[in-house]
Amino acid sequence: MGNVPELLEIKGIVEESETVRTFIFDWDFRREIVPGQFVMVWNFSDEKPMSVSLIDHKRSEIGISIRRVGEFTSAVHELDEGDLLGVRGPYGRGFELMGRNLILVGGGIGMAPLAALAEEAVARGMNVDAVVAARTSDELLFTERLENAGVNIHTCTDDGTCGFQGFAHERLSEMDGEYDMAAVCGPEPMMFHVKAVLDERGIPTQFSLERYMKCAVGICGQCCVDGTGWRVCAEGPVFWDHELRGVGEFGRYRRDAAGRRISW
Amino acid sequence: MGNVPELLEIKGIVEESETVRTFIFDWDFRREIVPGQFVMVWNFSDEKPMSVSLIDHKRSEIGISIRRVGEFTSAVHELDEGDLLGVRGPYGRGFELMGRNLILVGGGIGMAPLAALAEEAVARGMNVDAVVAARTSDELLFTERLENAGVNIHTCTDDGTCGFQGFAHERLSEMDGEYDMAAVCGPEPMMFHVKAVLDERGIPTQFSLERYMKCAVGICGQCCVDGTGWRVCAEGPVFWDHELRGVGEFGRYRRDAAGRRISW
Amino acid sequence: MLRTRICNIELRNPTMLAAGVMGSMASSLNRVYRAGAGAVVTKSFSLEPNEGYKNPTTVEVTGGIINAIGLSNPGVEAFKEELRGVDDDVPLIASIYGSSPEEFARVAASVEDYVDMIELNVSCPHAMAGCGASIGQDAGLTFRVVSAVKDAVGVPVSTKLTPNVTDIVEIAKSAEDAGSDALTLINSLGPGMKIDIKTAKPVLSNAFGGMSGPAIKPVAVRCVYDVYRSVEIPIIGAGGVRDFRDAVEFLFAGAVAVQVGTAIMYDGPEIFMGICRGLERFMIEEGFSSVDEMVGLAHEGV
Amino acid sequence: MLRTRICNIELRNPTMLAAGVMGSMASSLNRVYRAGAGAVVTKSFSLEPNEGYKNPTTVEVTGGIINAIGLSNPGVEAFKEELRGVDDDVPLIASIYGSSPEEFARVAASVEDYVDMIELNVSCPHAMAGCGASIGQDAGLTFRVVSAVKDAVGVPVSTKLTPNVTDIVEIAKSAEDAGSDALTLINSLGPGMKIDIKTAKPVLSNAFGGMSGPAIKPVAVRCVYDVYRSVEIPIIGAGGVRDFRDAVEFLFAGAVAVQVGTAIMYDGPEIFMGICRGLERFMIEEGFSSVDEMVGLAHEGV
Repeated sequence: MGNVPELLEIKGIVEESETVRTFIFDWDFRREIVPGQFVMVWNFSDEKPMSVSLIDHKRSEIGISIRRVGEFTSAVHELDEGDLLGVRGPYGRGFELMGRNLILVGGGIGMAPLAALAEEAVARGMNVDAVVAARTSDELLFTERLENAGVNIHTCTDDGTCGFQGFAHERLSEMDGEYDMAAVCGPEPMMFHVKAVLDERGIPTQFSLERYMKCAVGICGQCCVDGTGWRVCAEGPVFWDHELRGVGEFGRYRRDAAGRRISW
Repeated sequence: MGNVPELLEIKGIVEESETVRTFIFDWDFRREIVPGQFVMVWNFSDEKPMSVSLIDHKRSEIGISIRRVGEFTSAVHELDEGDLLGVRGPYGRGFELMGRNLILVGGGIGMAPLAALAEEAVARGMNVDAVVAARTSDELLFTERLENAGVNIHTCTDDGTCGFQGFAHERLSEMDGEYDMAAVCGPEPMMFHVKAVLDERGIPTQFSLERYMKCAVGICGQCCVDGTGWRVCAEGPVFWDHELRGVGEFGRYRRDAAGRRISW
Repeated sequence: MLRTRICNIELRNPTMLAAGVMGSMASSLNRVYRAGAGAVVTKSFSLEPNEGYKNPTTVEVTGGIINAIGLSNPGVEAFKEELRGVDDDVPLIASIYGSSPEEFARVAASVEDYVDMIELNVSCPHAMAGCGASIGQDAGLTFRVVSAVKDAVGVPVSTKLTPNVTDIVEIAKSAEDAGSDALTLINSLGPGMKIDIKTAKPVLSNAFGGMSGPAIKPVAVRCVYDVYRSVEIPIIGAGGVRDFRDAVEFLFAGAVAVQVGTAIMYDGPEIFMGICRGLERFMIEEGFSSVDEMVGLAHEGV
Repeated sequence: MLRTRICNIELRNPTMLAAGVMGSMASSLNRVYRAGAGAVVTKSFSLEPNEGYKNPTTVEVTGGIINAIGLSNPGVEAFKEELRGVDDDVPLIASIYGSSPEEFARVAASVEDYVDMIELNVSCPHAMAGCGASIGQDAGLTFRVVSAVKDAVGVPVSTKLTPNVTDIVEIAKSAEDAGSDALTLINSLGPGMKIDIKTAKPVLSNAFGGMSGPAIKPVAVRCVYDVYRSVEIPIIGAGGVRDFRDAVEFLFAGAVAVQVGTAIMYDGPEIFMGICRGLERFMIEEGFSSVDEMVGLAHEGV
């Protein structure tokens, strides 16, 4: 019966950028978490899905990275070490790793699950390249942490304030490494363009999708995607490129809390 | 969730006497049964506790022996091989075995759990003597089966039609073997007298009690005994002699379905 | 062997997706049908869009969950597009709700062309005032809602009732008297609540939520059994069905079909296939040749 | 730290043995008190002896049991002997039932000298016609029963209510209006039923039985929470308590004490000690110095 928020104390807070903080919790790894899975975070007023951005088996810690964008995230940013948050999960299907050479493409807060994945991949002896994209240099995330882990970072900003000036898929087009697989997370329009590039090069790729979540346990139907009807909370949030071929809404629209279609 | 009647097919029926039949069922011994435990038997009209009289691990069978005395038992006696009965359990605390030399004292249908116990004791290499008592020779139970198992049988009938003429405690008084323990089951007045004899000789003894049962899962309170308040279905039905010291009603009264005291 | 019919709708088997579960879009409804359901019921929708409650909307409890999603839906106009997207071969039941008989009738009339049946949700235990269980707890209001819908549409109508009443038989009879073609029994139980003990706060944002899952099955089976003795119209059973044994209990109690909802949390949509295969095997073993033969058997000789 | 009081009865801790569980004789009531309960409630008894229903009277379901024992008891005269046998230091609550206000009053009056409180069972879901829940489902009848008993006795009276009503708050208020000194919430749920699928027969001889056990806790907690907002008298919580966390939920919802019943099936009477130790540890960790501080906390800031 893990589908009840467990109250966890915030053990540490890392300022990742002006708008992003990582909240660290002790975690009992008898409940296994893999990169790409998410937890539901309850601040006693609202509850939202959050990717796990740090999985540290040695210290028995996990981290979730939250960007301040609205009421819920702002309220969580107000919290201090020692404060409590409700956490249930983990939920969903995470990333799989295969081959030796991995390319990651992350946009903005989309780097969160990829950071955890990168460390896992390095630990397994893989070579990891990462396109870390953001609108502007201040919003580039986890670059130091990933460099320390041994990841080859390629930054990319819309405004050119750091690294390549332009979009992630443009930066990606310039990279000619041989990759066994790719993992992508970021705003869906970005992923849509990145997918086109990777499809062309025939690189098997996993994408992490985000949808409005209610139950997170696979019944409410809120996060189902057209046209396969897959539940992002259960069959996802990570999907292979070939699976996304059946997901007609990918890159086109999502749904709001009422179930209305919202174009990207 | 074993507290639901499981429908078992009657695999065989053994005529033990004019009024007693043993009904054999296949049993999945992942649900362990030990001698002295009982099951609740449902004939789709009523449900009663019945001791297990046969526990055969090799053939994966159990047997319950039922004496025809009233509406329920008569209805069960009408059943044939292939018919169904509901069985839930086993319940309660069974017999424990210790030492090398065991004496059993069984009266009438009270021999049922002792028959299973005798075979278990012999299988463990114990020497087993048994006082098998009944009102008359036709009602002596399991003598052939126990002789085959290697038990030394001492029959005893009220009317002298077989073996010693008199009561079980009288027969017992004449036996001078050295016993490490005794196990007794039969009408409670009989057990009361037998207890006096065994107490005098200082032989540790277990008695199997019978009380009106409803839930059999330890909550309804119907089978609790004065003065300890033990539940015969949970702490019993088998009690050690020293435990019975606290059971003031032993040998004096039991209770009916309404909870009224009924003297023996 | 599993084929059956209810209100002249042919079903390949007697299982249905319950309302409120994976029923917000054509894609998921189609998926559940392909996974083995005999029919699918949409998530309840209404005239206007509704965002429902803030999260948390669901929390697990012993034997199931409690939820207060709050009837979120994009409104009937947007929902029509989903109904249109459901494959032609899928027996489709629209679950609708409203705050007045007239509103129920308007929603029903505007979708009847797209569906095989309409299920009236007069029993949601966590709806806003005037909707949901506040209707289904009142025999007179239930009667008026059913009557209004029956006047407005030609497709069969099933009324889904709440167990959270003193006497469900009374409500069932008034739905029947008003012309309901079938009954769906039961909606979620309670409601219940879960309080977090570290913070002393109710976990659900709505504090209360309807209980569903295996824990409510005994109550659901009793409601079906009880109502079966008092009405003539067919009953669709719902509440805690997780395997074929549960389905058999509902059929024996008097249901002609069973809905499956919360159990999808444990076993995914593939649960429908599992229930159907188990049911078929059971029928062969026990010598039943049709679902109809099983309906109401528990009433014989009682 | 666990000491508390209800209606001026001192309790060493806020746990009680629930009615109908190990409560038929002085010996078992004494035993449960020695095992750690703060008070004990007898099995319900009536003017005349009653054998109750034929077996099966109990069957397990997901998250608990359903039972229809049928209020078996030896009648008030025989039961007095049990009441006399309960040790002096045991806070003793007599659960009684009857088929009319006068009968309730007679039973109450004849035992009030032996007990610290009387609990009115107007809520047994499997009682014969005229007794049990048929009273507690009717606000007027409930009022009359409570009034009659209050006129007849001086000891405090708690009225135990059924959740199987459309609006438990209404019934609770009528009990309060009639002078009930406390409320016990809730009696068993449903009722529910279990059908054996090999024989198509209801397992319980009475077909229906009240659900109890962990599965009903969310409904019980909600009833306590809901009623707490509408009455002034203390509430004794009951329904699915199995560990100290459950007890805390009930206290936070508004109960001043909790009854434990079905969980004895899982853990034996020693469960009371376990709940009390857990509760004490929890209170120390969370900085509570008395049970009173916890009562109703879930209502703050909602």
